[in-house]
Amino acid sequence: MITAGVDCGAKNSKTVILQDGEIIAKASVLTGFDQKASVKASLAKALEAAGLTRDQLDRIGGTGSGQKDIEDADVKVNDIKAIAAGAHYFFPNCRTVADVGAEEGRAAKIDEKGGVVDFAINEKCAAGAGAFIEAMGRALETPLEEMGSLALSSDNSIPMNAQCTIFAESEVVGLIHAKTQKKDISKAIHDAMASRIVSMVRRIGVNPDIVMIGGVGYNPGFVEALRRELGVERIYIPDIPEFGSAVGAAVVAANNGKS
Amino acid sequence: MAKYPTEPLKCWSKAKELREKFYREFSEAHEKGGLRWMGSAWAHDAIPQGLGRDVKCITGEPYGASCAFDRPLSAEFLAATENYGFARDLCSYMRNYWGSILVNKYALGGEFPKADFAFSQHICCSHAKWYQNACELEGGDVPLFAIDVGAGPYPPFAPKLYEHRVKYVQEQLLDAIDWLEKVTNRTYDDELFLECVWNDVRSTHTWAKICMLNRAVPAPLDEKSIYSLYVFGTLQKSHPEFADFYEELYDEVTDRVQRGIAACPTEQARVMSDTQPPWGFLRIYRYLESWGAVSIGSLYTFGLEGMWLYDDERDEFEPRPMPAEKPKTREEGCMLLADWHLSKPEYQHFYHPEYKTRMMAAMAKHWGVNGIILHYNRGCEGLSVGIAENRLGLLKRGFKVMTYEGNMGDEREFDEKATETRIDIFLEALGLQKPE
Amino acid sequence: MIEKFEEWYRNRHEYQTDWKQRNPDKKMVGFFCTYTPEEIFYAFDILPVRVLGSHEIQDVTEPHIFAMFCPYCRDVLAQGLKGKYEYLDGITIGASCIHLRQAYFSWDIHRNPGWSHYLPMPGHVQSPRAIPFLKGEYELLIKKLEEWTGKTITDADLKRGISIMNDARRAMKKIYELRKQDAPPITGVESMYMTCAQFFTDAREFTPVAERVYDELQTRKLDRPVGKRLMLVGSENDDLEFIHMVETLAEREPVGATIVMEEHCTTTRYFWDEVDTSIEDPLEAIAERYVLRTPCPSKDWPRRSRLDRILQFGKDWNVDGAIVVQQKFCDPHEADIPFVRKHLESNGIPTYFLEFDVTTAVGPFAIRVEAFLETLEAEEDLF
Amino acid sequence: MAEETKQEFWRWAETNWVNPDMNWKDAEFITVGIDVGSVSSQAVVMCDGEIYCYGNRRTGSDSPTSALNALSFALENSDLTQEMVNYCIGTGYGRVNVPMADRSVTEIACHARGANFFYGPEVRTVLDVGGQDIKAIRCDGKGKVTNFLMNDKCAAGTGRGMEVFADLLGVPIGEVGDRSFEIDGEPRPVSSTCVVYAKSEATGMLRKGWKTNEVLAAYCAAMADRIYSLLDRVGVEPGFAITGGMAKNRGVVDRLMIKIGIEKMTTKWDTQLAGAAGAALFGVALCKKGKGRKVAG
Ligand SMILES: Nc1ncnc2c1ncn2[C@@H]1O[C@H](COP(=O)(O)OP(=O)(O)O)[C@@H](O)[C@H]1O
Ligand SMILES: Nc1ncnc2c1ncn2[C@@H]1O[C@H](COP(=O)(O)OP(=O)(O)O)[C@@H](O)[C@H]1O
Ligand code: SF4
Ligand code: SF4
Ligand code: SF4
Repeated sequence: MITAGVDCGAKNSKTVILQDGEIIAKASVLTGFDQKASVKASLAKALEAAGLTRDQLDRIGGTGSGQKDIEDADVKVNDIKAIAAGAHYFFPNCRTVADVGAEEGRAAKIDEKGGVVDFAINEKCAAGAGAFIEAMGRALETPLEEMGSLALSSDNSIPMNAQCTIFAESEVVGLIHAKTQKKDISKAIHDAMASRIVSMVRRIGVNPDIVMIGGVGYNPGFVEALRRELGVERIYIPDIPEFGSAVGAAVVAANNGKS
Repeated sequence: MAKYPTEPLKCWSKAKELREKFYREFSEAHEKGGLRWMGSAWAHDAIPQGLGRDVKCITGEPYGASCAFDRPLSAEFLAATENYGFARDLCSYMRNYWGSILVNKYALGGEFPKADFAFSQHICCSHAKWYQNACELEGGDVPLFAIDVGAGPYPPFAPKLYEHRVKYVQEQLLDAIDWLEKVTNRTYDDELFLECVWNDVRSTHTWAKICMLNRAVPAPLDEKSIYSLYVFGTLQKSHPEFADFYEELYDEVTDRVQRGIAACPTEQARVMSDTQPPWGFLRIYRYLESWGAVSIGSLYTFGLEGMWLYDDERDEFEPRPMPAEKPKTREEGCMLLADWHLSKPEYQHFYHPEYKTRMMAAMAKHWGVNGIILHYNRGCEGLSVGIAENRLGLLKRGFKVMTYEGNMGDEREFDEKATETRIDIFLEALGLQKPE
Repeated sequence: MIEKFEEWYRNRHEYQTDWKQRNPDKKMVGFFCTYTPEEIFYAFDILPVRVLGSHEIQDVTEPHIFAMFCPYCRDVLAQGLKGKYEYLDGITIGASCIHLRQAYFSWDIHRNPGWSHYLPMPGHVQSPRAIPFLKGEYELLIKKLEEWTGKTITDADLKRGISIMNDARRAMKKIYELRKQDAPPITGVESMYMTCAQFFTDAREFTPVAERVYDELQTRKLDRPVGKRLMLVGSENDDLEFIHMVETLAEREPVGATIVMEEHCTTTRYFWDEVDTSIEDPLEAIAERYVLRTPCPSKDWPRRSRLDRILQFGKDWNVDGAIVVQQKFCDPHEADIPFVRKHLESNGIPTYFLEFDVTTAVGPFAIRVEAFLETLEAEEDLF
Repeated sequence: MAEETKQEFWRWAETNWVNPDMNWKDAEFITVGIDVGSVSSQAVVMCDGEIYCYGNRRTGSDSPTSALNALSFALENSDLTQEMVNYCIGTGYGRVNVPMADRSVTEIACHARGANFFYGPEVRTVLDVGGQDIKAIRCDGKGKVTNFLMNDKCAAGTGRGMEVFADLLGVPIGEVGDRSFEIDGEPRPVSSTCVVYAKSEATGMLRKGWKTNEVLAAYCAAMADRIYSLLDRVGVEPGFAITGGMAKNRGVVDRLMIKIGIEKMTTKWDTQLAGAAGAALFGVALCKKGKGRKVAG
């Protein structure tokens, strides 16, 4: 059984190809203005990497905010189901999963089979997702990739008051003016965002085996802040966090729609 | 995939007429030499009715809801209150109401009909303030009397009904009558009053009985229709025509149950909701039905203007029996009103969310509900107070619960798309299939 | 001596745990709203302590209180959920706004210390029926306390409780009188430390300190410009960071101010009114006090009686302007604020409105306050 | 597939100017106003209350440098030196960090005073839309503030948002206004002016095949709505002037004016300078009261 999972996210369109439960290929391309095209591109890239053709796939599962533009999808997998299945694939013991992407944070409580029990989505204000750290990175004149490690090097905690990305930006500028060390500011930024995600996760309840997926999983500063805020031993993160939803979609497709 | 027979309610058009007549009578009251009063839908409306049959009222909550149906108009009202300096997060019925006064537009056409006096009850932080401010906005010369009913929980949520608690309410009601005579220079008609008290008891009791019928599978009534029917209790419980109408309705729904008539022919799963819906978006209930899920009601639609008693031992939730005999004196009338309404299910959570959780759990059990949908209603702190604890309590009891944020009367705070997504995920979790 | 208040405030948990050690056989009850009859608890020799927030961003209340309830009640609940008050023996609330009730409810469900009591407090305080009703509720409370403590109390005990509270109130009022001076010997921050400290310290330990402070203040001179005399009006507000910001503006900016008076439930609304000891029945006297005190707006109807008291304060303390404070989502005050502002403005007291959250965004607030102060500038130097 | 845009479309022109027919040496009082805003910094130099020269630059990541840059940019083409300045006032978001300032005044007071100078004493309502603030100010005939409101917590509808947006669409910020009118039929405003969500909303619209100009129009309209609701709360008294950078964006301004339904006043000056000009004018008043610095020569 070979299936593909396609996750059309706000920032990246990701595809993974699953053969009998093994990931044999993956690809990620920027989601541009033409969502359909980027989806096709990422699927094509993945197929190429796997050395397969479209018709060798038994089924394609589509998910993500741009789901409707995944024309090849045989199975539509809603975002929550996808993150649940994805987390379950990587960590079968997982009971709570948080997905932090570019513009959305989601969390789901799942059962031993990877089915959704309860879920939360961070609504309204955008200040609780990857884009937040990106914006702050610009204000700090620090590349996104370094933000996290920078934060880790600080053990001061300065509270950030502003909820709004933009005001946070000027608060950051204010902190710079006040000659606050970059690393401390960076930590403040990650802590602030983590506490927002944590509030969301707490809404559905925190289990010890908590998994995080989504590209922000690459950000060690955020992951550490999240761990601290949740007060857990560790947070389980797949080595390819941004593909979590895509994997989930592929898994659901393999089970023909059932998680 | 229709599974059950369905047919429209026979008394639907009559309901419509009654509603329109009610609002019309209010605006025309003066031409007919009558009086107009404004107040909460939860008020003991039998009290002012003792002033005469030509006394007409408008109740703020259903009025606020009618504003919300007309979104552009509502937007105008809300903007007006914000510009006056009121915060955006206040009760959205209240803001629509104040807006109508400020803009001087009656949601049902024409100028806003000024009231001669205001008579309300008070339990959430806003009830009395609502009319205090309305009186001020209507020129400052409109007198207000409000009854505080925050006298504590009703058995079984309190060991017993303490005498000083009922007396507190009863005596305020008696004071209100004297006050009414003073501000209207009318002599109070106790006969008429006692008749109205009985109508109140009759309609609130009958409404509860009607809701009991919705235990049947398939449900004879869906909540979207229930909204248009329960409203009479909020307009004027003590109105003879409304009490009679509920008795008619009871017979018709009984007949539907006997003949197995469904409100939603595709009923596969049953849900119950909580707090007022986002009135401008009732189509979400149709969306539920497209999945084969019917909302059979809520503690809100059942217990706001329906009178029930919750039985702890049997974990049962049943209509409160009518008193053996009618009250004979003003004092008895006020005592009955006070006691009767203190048992209102929608009052109990003001003293602890746990009480509401127990009633909701009983409801979910006896009405055969598969899932519970809680509206985190930013428009009404009164009914949403403690709702997050209700969620936790219901989850703990093993129910499937979904929540969504919105606002009953301020469309800016409801995100329809996001809500539909939540519904999708929830109904899938209930094992339903998304309609093609 | 005056530093004592700040010291208490900053170490409130230490004080309270220490008090427990000093009084091993006595109970401590946390209360959530100023409508709690502390007199009755003192009569039982129980220490009533008001639960306050900590002004830290937190993420533990999300499952219990949803978005549109006031940050203060959230902050208060967070203290409980984070286990900051584990030393309490009981909790209680004299029914106030329904926001704060939620903090109490959730605390009761998830952190019940073993005893809890919800005290219905009449909303119709302008009705003659309120006092008898409240007295009835007090009787129930007393019964419950008697069962809990195994003590029975007499009128003498109640009278003792009354004088304990009245003494504390009188001591604070005397100090408030001094704030009328052209150069107040005490800043708004210091005064707020005092009133906040009184919430949780044993009044019998607090009052002597307050009296000593009063004596010291007779001769105290502060070498700081008074600037504009401001009054705070509105929601609960123990945001010392904000008050500090206002009173230190002058150090950075050409304009400055001193908070000389407040009308909110952290200070005057809470302690200003005393129990009338001329009333025979002490329980009735206590009930009367809580019914007749300056009300929380949600109880202030049909007449809006607060307005005159606010204006009187403004005049007597000779304020140049008032900052009208509202906790985000605070419905009780939101319903009053437009009228409070109108009343003050039409009586020659300019107002500026600020909406508070758990933490103050000091920067954005500073600019507003400064600009407000600039509008109060009499000297036309700039023009 | 769109690559991340390299070019920075939000960059608006940095400008400086010296009044050719004015000689600073004749001046009794030379005053400077420096407005360090969240996005831009301006320095305005006045000789006895008339603008002699100015500089307008983007704010860097620290105020003192930004203030210095703005001032030296202003003095670039003049032989006037800092030493000759009798009074300097700092204003704007970084006002306390203006090294050469003798005192600071809030931008609210300065914009009111500046508007009074730019537009004349009839000004009663001033709207300043800057990088992250929207300020609605009421003032008297002298330009003294009587009442004001600011947006808080949420930066939706501010200049910074417009920058993010221009960048996303690859439209130079200076062209946003005009292009937003090169459409047939006014589109429905976007539902959220949240800087962040506006981005995804715009992306969504482009995906739906909207034309860039239509998206611009929809966003400008939403901004106008947002700004209007704030203005509405202080109430607009005729004698209405707009200061700050957003005044240059007719896509927002013209739509706003339609809602307000009165004429807006006009000026020959760069509206972004209003705050600094107001500050410089306060300096003049202070000098006249003998509060200025004595300087050599
Ligand atoms: N190497 C990295 N270091 C830190 N953060 C990263 C890294 N790579 C991606 N991210 C974060 O992940 C986000 C994109 O995650 P993704 O799950 O792809 O979003 P979406 O699914 O919404 O497109 C970016 O906003 C960025 O913040
Ligand atoms: N030439 C221009 N055309 C259109 N918009 C402009 C122009 N110049 C500046 N802006 C807008 O004005 C904003 C900056 O306004 P400004 O008043 O300088 O902010 P601040 O004073 O807060 O630094 C920019 O974010 C941009 O949106
Ligand atoms: S502008 Fe800021 S506060 Fe407003 S919605 Fe966007 S991110 Fe949130
Ligand atoms: S908030 Fe709710 S309970 Fe209170 S007055 Fe409004 S609608 Fe009624
Ligand atoms: S601030 Fe307002 S809402 Fe909050 S507890 Fe106090 S009165 Fe209630």
